[in-house]
Amino acid sequence: MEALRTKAKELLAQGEVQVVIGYEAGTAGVRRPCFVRTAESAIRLVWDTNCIGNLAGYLTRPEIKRFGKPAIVANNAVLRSLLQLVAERQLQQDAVLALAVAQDGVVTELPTAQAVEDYLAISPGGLSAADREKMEHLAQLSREERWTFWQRELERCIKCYACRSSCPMCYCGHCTMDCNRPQWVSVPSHALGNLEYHTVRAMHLAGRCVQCGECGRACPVGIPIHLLTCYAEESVHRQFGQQAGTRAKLDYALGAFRPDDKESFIR
Amino acid sequence: MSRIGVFVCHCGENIGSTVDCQEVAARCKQMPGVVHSEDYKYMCSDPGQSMIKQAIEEQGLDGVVVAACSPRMHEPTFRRAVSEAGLNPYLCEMANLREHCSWVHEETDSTTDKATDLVHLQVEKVKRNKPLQPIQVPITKTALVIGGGVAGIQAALDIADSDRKVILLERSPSLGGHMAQLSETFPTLDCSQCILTPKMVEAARHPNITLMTYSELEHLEGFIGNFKATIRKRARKIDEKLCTGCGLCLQKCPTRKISDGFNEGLGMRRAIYVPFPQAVPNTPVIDIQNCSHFRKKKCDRCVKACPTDAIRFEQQDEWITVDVGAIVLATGFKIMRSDQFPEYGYGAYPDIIDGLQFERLASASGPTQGVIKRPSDGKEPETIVFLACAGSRDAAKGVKYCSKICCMYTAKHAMLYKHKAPHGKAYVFYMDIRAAGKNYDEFVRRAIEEDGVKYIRGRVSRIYEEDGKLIVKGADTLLGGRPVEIKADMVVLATAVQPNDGQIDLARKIHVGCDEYGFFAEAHPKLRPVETNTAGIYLAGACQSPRDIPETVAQAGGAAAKVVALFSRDRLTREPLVAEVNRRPSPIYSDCVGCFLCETACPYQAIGQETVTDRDGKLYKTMAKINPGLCQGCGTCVATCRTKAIDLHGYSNEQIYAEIMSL
Amino acid sequence: MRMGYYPGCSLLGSAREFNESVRAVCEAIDLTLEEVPDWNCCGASSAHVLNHDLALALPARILAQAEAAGLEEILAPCAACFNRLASTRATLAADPAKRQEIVELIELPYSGRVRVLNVLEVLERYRDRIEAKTVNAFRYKVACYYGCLLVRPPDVVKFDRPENPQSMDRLLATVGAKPIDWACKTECCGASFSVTRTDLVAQLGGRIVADATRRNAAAIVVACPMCQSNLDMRRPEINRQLQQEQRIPVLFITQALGLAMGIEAHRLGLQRHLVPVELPEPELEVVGDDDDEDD
Amino acid sequence: MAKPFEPKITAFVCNWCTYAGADLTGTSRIKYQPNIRIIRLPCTGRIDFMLLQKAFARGADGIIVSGCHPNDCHYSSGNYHARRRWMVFNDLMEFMGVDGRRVTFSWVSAAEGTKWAALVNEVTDAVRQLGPYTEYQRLIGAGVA
Repeated sequence: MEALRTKAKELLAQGEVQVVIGYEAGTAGVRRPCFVRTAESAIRLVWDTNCIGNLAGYLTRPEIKRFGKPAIVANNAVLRSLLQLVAERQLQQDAVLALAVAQDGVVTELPTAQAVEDYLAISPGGLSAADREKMEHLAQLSREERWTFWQRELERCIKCYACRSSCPMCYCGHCTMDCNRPQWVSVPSHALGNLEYHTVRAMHLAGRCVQCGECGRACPVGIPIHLLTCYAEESVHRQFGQQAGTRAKLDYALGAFRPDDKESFIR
Repeated sequence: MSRIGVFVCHCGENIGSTVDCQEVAARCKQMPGVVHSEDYKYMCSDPGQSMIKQAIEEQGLDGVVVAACSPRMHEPTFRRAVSEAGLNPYLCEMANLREHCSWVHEETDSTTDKATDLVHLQVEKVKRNKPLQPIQVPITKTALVIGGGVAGIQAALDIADSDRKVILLERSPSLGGHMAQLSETFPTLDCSQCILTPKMVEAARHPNITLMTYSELEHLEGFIGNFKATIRKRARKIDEKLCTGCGLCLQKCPTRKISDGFNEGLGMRRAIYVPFPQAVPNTPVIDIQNCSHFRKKKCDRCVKACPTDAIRFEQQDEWITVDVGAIVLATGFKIMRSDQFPEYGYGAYPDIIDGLQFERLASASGPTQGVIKRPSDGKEPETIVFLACAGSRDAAKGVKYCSKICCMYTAKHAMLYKHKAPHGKAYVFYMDIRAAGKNYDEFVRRAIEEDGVKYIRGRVSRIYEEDGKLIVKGADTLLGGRPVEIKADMVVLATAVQPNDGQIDLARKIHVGCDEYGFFAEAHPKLRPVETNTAGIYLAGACQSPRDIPETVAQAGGAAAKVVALFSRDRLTREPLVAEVNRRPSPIYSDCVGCFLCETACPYQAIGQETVTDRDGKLYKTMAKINPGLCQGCGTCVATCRTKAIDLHGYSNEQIYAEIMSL
Repeated sequence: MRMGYYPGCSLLGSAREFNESVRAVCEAIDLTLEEVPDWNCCGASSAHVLNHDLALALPARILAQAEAAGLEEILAPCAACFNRLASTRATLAADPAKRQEIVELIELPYSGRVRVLNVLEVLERYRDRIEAKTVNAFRYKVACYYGCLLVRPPDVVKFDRPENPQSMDRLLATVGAKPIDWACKTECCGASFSVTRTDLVAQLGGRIVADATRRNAAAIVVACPMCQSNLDMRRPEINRQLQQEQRIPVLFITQALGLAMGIEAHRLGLQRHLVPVELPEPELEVVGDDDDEDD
Repeated sequence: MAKPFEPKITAFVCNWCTYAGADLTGTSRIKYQPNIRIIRLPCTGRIDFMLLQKAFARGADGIIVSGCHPNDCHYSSGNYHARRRWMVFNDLMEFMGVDGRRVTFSWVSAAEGTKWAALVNEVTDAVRQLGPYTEYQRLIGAGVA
């Protein structure tokens, strides 16, 4: 933690970055995002094992961009989101200084996308064991059981869109949900509207989701919706090989094709 | 409130027999937005069309639905009728009551219900149609012909004769291509130089043709009518304007032992050379790999010999960018090197040669002045065996397709050999003789009957050397597959015709498709053989598939006609059914967030970038922009776009949504 | 490295030296051969004359046994066995109904997982080890004789080029030999007519031996016991046919490689040959030969 | 007695191949069941997965999505992109419990009139057997479509 603070103080003092996005101690041990803009307030930065939130979402917000060049305290998920955002041209290569903090607290400065790629190559990361176990359980169920499972879960959705705003890949100014001519997705948070919204979001994240699980954590009513986007991403990985958040060069599976893609259900 | 007219057609009794047209027309009157609805026996007839026009004028309709046959049949007819009545043609839609309803269902209520639903679907769609104007695209009236063989020369001359500018691009130092290497040409045995050289000179001298030899296309961008081509003009190390082509430098050059590509490795040339005596342009080229001035920095014999001081050692390659409106691909072919299958001994034994090398031996300007001699010891061969289908029509050996010209040039080779050495024995191993052109079969019969060439129907399994003779082991299938062994002095392999070197890279540079063998893919094998799927790029000659000279010249004329037709109009009009990225007022400028996931989805590379900068030039936003000239309206980008920023005219999101909701 | 091994009847009978040399060479390149348990005759050239199902069942049973023993690949040095096993595997893979029939016949599970390799394929795979172990280079001009079963039918056997195979030439060049280009690389030696029509074998074999001798090859190298016996055992008939004493020896590829790797002649079974294996002084080294050395 | 259940089938087809194939079914007068309603699109590449959602939301019991065979696409790669989209959407529907048996993806060329008729009949019979898609339609009752 100390190394992080000294690094942040040094960067802010030299003016290399104008803001350091990191975690600070919230109430009852919770870690919440904080935006350190002066060398003195770098003391607020903390780092421990439950700094797991994905801060990359803030990088595309205009309010944060206005501060100037940011440095970001980056766990694995943040680094993967960084690469995917660079690939989708939402971030310039050198617009962000990533401070990768490994489990043991060692801070490594990663100024360029290539550096991030190499760093990630040694410690890729992915779904947590608990989520993996849930996915396995769902896969065992029959179709009808999965339908009832998701209907009972999505019933609780109140369309607060917390999942959308917490997801770093949901940076679209005008989302499909905001379309009303035509009204692609029914607006009210009833069963149909919820099913359509979450199906659309999963499909829009297929091949782009870095599986950080932030949307699941952000959901106020505790629906495991991160399983949907993670499943869509794994479907793309299994069938086409691409993996979101591994390369800074765009390799969007649904934007490309191979003449010999194998499938067995088209007649 | 929209004012839509519905016109239900009986199509004689094709529709009327199973669909109650009056009922459908009556039901349509109740649909919201429909102000006029009637049915008629033949809507596509003159009275039918005038009914529509009359209704448009009288009722002030702003949308028309014709419920009749398939739109693939009469959509243009009804859209023209509608536009003659002053309504934008893209506000007229057709409901397919014939192929998709009356012809395929029994005469029941559900069929009439289905017919009503189909009309209702189009009514909902028409309400969301927008008036569209055809896209106007300017055209640069200059053509670029890539390839200086007979195909390229013919295409260039035909286009230039229609008073259009042409740039004729050729990779090697001279025009002529493979035809210049031939001795005589079938079926008339007239010498290829005599019929080609005049055309080469005419192309070089034509006021409308700019000749660029020893140059290659580096990069191409743009679209039909508005291509921008970057051409790399390789340095000849000689100033073309000063050089008179006297040839003194050629005699003085000390480096003599370089294998001559034009003579297919049978002759030698010098470091400074002209490919063949009748080369056009007649300016020599310095081969910097072998010229000792460039290798050891000491020899300037040619500089001293040159009367007009035209040698420029320090000359560098130039990159020239030209604007062109259309491109004709005439890059020709190459003969397959057959060392891939050692069983024929090509490469192991010097006296086993391929078709082009035999042409050089038979050619008067060739290394042996037209006398057929064995490359190994220069003796005149008494027995020559010709192998047809050496690599063609056999997936294991080389390629699956038939190379079309080998049967004819093999018969010609055998005939030329018998004319030059009447006592010599010529054998031809063949599978089937394909001589389908004009006077072709008579030519082959002449070779067999008058010149005594012995044709053996069977394939050769292996050739090996024994006591100085080449033993050709084959089978004669007409005599019950009896094994045949011929002791030959020389063997000529008619190997496969393949796309020229670098053709696949060129295809990638200009985004033209290739087939599995690397030949350019034509737009439609039967109906559009000289066009490609990329608008504005045309094909001529063997680059599209193996082809002989008569067909090549005919196809070159065809490609030229397409270019001249394109250039006959000032502006190019295209169906306005193209995609468009929406625009919003500032500060958003567009729903597009510039992720460009759609860019790779477009098969026509029609999606480019548009940037918005604030007053002092700082980049504010980058957005996608679709080039209406290139977009063909497939809509893949529309479905790929997450923010629904792109929409397709004619099949917009609103229209499709309305259709679904009308069911 | 562990690999299945199917010697077949001839390698335990008339071609014992082929078996000994294969085992010796494999031991030298530390490739352990594990014989297929309770293997049976592969039906060679006689089975498919009698009954088609028998011709499939015999090899299928061998493959099934190999499968049961958990082997992935089996080496079948004899060209006839290799051909039978390979074509059976291909036929059963293409025709599930027939496979079911055969499985019922042999009463053993058969999935077709086990791959069949001939001796050249295996040796080619370990060429670098053979090169490393070469002690006295096999400096002779050799005529590589492939016969017809090793490379045909091409789409089933899928090994080398059927008309002009090069794999044995490459192997021998690795140990310093100079393979010559000659007429009868893949000509038939008369195969199983050896007993019924010995005159045919004398004629066909004679052509092969004569051509190799005329191009002054020091030895004919083969990879099939049938060819070896026709060119070696039937040499008296060949000599009578050619009215000339032909002394050119007929070696197995594994014997030639064995000699190059310094394995003594006795362990390679050279003493079992009918035409005595007397290789002349390796003349390539002494005189500056006109055709250049293979690097 | 209530009318026997007749499934409502919606079809999204590409203009150059399957629509033309359906035309050929018509010109060859091959009969098939009238439950289907065809929506024409320029290419399968244009078919957004949300169209299928809206079709179900509009009470369709079965959906057919069909276009040109791979390598036949008039726009050269529209169907390839569509295939990848369907592969992922098919997977996701299965994961979310949407009844995949009611959605049929196929390639029908402009020359396969008989295949189109057979496909429509087969799908209509299959969906008739599955009965109305009450699971999904119950949601419509709950929400304003």
